[in-house]
Amino acid sequence: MQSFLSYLNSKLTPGEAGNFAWATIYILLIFTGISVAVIAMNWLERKILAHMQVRLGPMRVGPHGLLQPIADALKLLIKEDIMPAEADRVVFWLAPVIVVITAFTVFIVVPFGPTHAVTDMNIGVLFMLGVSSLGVLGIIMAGWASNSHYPLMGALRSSSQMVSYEIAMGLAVVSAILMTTLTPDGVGTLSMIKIVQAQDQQQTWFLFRMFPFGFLAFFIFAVAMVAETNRAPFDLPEAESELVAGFHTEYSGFRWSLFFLAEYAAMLAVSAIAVTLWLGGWMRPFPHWLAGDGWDAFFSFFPAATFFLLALIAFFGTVRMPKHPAFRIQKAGLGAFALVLGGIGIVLLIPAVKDRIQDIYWFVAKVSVFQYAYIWYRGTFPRYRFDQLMKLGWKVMIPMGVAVLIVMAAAPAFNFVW
Amino acid sequence: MTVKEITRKVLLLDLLKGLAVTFRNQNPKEIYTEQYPLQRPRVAERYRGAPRLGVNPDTNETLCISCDLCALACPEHLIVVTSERNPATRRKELTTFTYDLSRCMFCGLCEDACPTDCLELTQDFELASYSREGMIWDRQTLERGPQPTKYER
Amino acid sequence: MSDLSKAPPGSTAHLDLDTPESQIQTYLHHGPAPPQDEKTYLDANELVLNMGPQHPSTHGVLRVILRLDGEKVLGTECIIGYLHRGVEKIAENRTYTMFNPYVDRMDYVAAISNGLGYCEAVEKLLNVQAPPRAQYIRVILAELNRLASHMLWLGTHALDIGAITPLFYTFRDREEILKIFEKYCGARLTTHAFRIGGCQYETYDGFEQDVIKFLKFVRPKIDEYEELLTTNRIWVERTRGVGVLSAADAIDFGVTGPVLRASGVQWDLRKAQPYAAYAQFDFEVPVGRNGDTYDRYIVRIAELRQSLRIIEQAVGAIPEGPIMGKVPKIMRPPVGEVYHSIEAPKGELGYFIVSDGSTQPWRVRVRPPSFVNLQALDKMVRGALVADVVAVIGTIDIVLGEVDR
Amino acid sequence: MTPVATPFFFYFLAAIALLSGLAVITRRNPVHSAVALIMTLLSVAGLYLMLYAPFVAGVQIILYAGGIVVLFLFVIMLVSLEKAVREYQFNHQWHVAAAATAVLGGLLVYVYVKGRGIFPARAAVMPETLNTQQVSLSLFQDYLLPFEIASLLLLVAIIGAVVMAKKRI
Amino acid sequence: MADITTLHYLVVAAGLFVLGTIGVLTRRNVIIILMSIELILNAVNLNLVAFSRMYDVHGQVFSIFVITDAAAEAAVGLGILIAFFRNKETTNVDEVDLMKW
Amino acid sequence: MADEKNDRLNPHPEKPGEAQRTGEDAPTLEQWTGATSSPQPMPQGGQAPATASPAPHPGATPLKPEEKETPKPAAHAPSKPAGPASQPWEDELVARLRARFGSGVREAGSYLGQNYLVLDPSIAYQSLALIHDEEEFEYLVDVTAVHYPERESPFEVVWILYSFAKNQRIRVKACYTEAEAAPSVVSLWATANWLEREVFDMFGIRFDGHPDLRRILLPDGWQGHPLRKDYGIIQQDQEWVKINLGIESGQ
Repeated sequence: MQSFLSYLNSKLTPGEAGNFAWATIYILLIFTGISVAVIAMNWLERKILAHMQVRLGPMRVGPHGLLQPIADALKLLIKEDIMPAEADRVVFWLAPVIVVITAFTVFIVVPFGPTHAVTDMNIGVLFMLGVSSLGVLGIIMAGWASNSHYPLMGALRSSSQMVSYEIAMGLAVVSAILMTTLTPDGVGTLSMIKIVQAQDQQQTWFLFRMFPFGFLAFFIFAVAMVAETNRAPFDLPEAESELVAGFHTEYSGFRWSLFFLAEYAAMLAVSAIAVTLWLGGWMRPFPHWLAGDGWDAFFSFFPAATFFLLALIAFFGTVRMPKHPAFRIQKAGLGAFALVLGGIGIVLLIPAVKDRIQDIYWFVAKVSVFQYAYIWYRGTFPRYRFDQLMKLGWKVMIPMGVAVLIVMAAAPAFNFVW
Repeated sequence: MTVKEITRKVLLLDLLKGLAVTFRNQNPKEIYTEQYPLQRPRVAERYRGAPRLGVNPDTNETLCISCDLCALACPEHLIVVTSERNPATRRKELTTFTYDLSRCMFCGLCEDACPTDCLELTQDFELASYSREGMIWDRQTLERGPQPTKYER
Repeated sequence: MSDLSKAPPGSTAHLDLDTPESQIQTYLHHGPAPPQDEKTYLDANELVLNMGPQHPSTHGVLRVILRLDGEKVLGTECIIGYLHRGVEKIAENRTYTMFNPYVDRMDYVAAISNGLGYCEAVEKLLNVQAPPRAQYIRVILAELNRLASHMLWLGTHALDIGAITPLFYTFRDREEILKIFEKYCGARLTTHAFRIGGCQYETYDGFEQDVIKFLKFVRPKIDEYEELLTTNRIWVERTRGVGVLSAADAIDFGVTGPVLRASGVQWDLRKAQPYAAYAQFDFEVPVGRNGDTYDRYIVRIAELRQSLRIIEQAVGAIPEGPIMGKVPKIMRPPVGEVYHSIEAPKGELGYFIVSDGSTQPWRVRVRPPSFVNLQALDKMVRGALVADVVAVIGTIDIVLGEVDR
Repeated sequence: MTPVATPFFFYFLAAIALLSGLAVITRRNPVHSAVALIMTLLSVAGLYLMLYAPFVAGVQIILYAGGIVVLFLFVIMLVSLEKAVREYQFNHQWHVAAAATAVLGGLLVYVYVKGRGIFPARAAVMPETLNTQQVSLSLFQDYLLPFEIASLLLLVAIIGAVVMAKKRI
Repeated sequence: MADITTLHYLVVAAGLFVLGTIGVLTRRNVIIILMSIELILNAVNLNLVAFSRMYDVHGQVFSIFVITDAAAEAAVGLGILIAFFRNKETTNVDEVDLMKW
Repeated sequence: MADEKNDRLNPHPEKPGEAQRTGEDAPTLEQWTGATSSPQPMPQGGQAPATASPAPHPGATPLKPEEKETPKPAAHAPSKPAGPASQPWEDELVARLRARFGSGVREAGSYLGQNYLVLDPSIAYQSLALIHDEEEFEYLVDVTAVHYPERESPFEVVWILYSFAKNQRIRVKACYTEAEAAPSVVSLWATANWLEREVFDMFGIRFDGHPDLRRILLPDGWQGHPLRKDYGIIQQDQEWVKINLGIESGQ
């Protein structure tokens, strides 16, 4: 109990403080948080995509299909576990496990706030890049173990794609890390928390630092992260119109759901890296430009306002529902959901909660923007062809990354920084 | 390559244009989906759906004169009409009329052929059945419409 | 890549379970041989990929056996016939009138065009002609159907290339066309709208207004498709230079319709040998330059606009009069044979009908555009990548109901 | 940072490293060997972390597990394995191997017996927090020339690999 | 349990080294031989890092060089393997008895 | 089944109007199985009984349906409906072909404005090559066949050709016996490949020189050629059911 309370007052992450109890709690929180986020993403993706495509999306399970992801998860869990007869059993079993473990391990160093991370590693960014690059192993293994042509081709595509874009990604990340040396003391860092603190000290987001080079690095990362997570328009490894389902063609039920989970967790993870490196992590927008108590108070109402907005949308949803007796239950459910959202909003107005939730709120909000962009891309863009993808990676992204890196490295040496 | 093209390429305007289209279409007013069992589609007046044998509403007698033209017109030969001659009136009277809906392609040729407008394809489009036998409609079904078992909560 | 085709028989890695060994052998020996100068990266490892008949983007039940080197296509072999229903045999056992609904089932996304072709062929055989009003109605409906077919093509083609959203937009707009069909003749897909000698159905009240409303509705929508795709660099990269078919090759392979026109041959049966009332309308025949997938896309989009033009002209000028010509109820065309073809959305759709003077045709041959166009697939994808195969299958615009009949 | 080098973790990681190392050389299927190799590499990375060398651990994960093993798996997929798996897996050099094992084992025993005398149990403990900075300073100050040579070596290796793997250039 | 000393790490490294040596000497599959070499290099690295813990950071720097070389070696080795496999259709090292083919 | 069919065949003409509409000769529906197809006298290709009705050019005539009506058969007249006659087709192309092959060009006619040539089977390939190479008929629309079981050479292969330059369509026909093989025109038009395969599949006509003559629509193990007039669907179906399901077919 003592350690619990002492931690709350310390300005350290549980890992640094060596507080295992809190670290465990954080890990559990993050694990459940990510799982819930994946479930929410699932619903949101279907809904947003549907609305972009002038459809309604899931409507039947729960009001506006709110319970659809849970129903799907249940279905996947109780589905018969099928393993192809000619598959390599061990590797087939291991592949989704590896993918999921790597996808979740990354979140150990993600800083949701100055103290809200499991631990602050000295090599935080390196760790994230390294562990997330292990996910490709699982994909290759899945493709190979299925002993089928489509998964094998998906795995081959996936491996070369991910290895190629990792380079561009690494170059962009190094550019951002170089910007951390622009602080007065001139010492750079790889630690995720210290990177955000460096942005705080430099009174800007790295996105706007040394414009447009900071932005270019961010752009390269933003493209590479879509490619790394195998999402449209770079979803060649699972291109359903060519390779049926790519590396997870032969997977079904629970194993498939692990791939699904890992894909969305990886999307969240790379978005978290991007937010940390370029978008100021947990910092609220314009913390220095719009500084002052008044602005602080203004921005501190955002979390509650967001939930009130969501509640309002849900409420309008109930109003817009067709007047038909069959919609009664749905209407009630949606109304209840609106009430719950409003309740959360009210809770977020309590000063103690309001202050503590700020960091996490802004971080999550920024990550959500990326998630929306992911869905948006998927709804809009056609798929690249394999050689074009490689060309883009090697002939555009990597040279651009190198150029940005050179500028970033050379400009401070000549004291030419803006 | 003109300056305009270069700007378009560098600033990704072509991609942004597409993104704008999908963003615009998120407006809930654009949604086209019908929630079918709850929102009934309105089929057209001329819709060719389930067949029906018309009866005289006053006398409840069939309008069918068992001329067999529908059976002749049907490309799938799925209509079977039997009749017997009433010795009293010396007219043919319909005994059975079988319509195999599972083979029907709703071309409407039987409807066209019917001289008394007795056989017609109605606007009823829900033809699912729990068995193959349920797709073979007899005279009773054709006159009264299908009477499916209702499974309700 | 592991050479799974050499796996022992009985393993799932084997080419395909339902292919007789002989067929694979025949294919491997007699099938298209790889060009000599294209040596493989790993000589010993040629991958035989069996695409379809159950595959998301073979548009039905087409089966393509691909010989691959990595992702590069060395040769293809189409296995078709999974949807073969023997339409031509059925025709020999039906009267001329009774066969009419069956033609709708061939190219089921362009049923009206099929029916139009068949009716006109039989009319020619009977030496009658439909009255002008019927001709105009036919033109309007056929052009609407061309719009519907092209829209369906655009949606599925974009889906093949990875853009999922255009599919829903095109289906939404196609739905409006189908609603007009439904109101006109009571069916949406396999319409059976025309009869030999004219039209069975008089236009319903508000037909013209519906069509004009639709024209107004659809114009901005076509612009929207173009905004999504035409200049999108991914789309352009995916389609430009893919599946190139030169004009000479196109003629040699007998491809017709937009595929031929994209190769630069300005040939449209509506202009070259006008049928129905097409001679009275002013429209252009768009042609492409390079004969690649992008040009085919552009040509079809342009055709959408030209169809709108035709409909606009036709709907304002539907003449009064009967809709049914005087044809006998029991049709016995004189002994003889006739070939009549129309410009279906997919290309030249021809009917070769031989009459022996009885009520049933002696022989009906359908010249399906999809079947002939599909033959050029091998030519178009050789040396391309797997992703291009999907794009090219999409761009040929096949309907397996018509390929297999 | 408080010490995380609890003996349990050490033995755990060491056992995984050795057992999967054994699996690497005994598995019939190269893919299984590669999977075992990943396990070895990751546990060795864990050992590096316990030795307060996080940067090396990170490099180990990124380069070894994320790069080299992927390359291995890629090549395994390129070459046909059916025949290789069915063949006899070991050659006839058991005696050489036995000799080598004996010599090395002897060395091991000798080191273990002499061990405590030769090596101090715990010598100068480095400051842990700035490990990455130290490594980088050392790399770019003391070892700048070797670093450049290593980069050149990598370039040559890339070119060589491309030349050999491609049939014609 | 006693404190973990450098010696413990050396024993693990020696074990890995022995396993690698046995693998190189006895296996016939080129891929596995290359993997065994990686094992040996890992053993060396472990030693280097363990010693660097006692003295200076130079050991770690050196181990990074070793990792670089391992990457180069794997790339070249696998390149040779592909060239070999293309000609002989085998990955058996016993068949590599020609300098030129 | 048979009673039913007879019943269908004899609609009872209750009302006089009815009788007139259906006429006496209702469709002979027993033909729909194909197996029991009654042989019908089939005149040689295109030689229709001559009648007075002239053959108008479709497309060229104005759209006047009433005038363009074919003479309808009288209600009770059993005679065949009269059709337009086939007319001789004189053209430079025909002249050149005749000059080259003489009597090998058996007939050059025009029926309903559609030109056709009937060739001697022996010169079919040379003529087609000539038409392709020198007459600019570079587009092979279709290759198909018609089966006339009564004829001496029962398989009439039809090549439908089109010339972009002349905007002209011609049909070239040649008759073959069961034993003879038609010439393959794949070397002239690439499109003939699948079309000839389909003809082979459906009629069993072999094509000499075809690179890959296999079945195309039907599976490789299929028995018979379905578009022949003597092909029995019912028998085939019963056999299939017996072999594959082990029961008697219900057909």
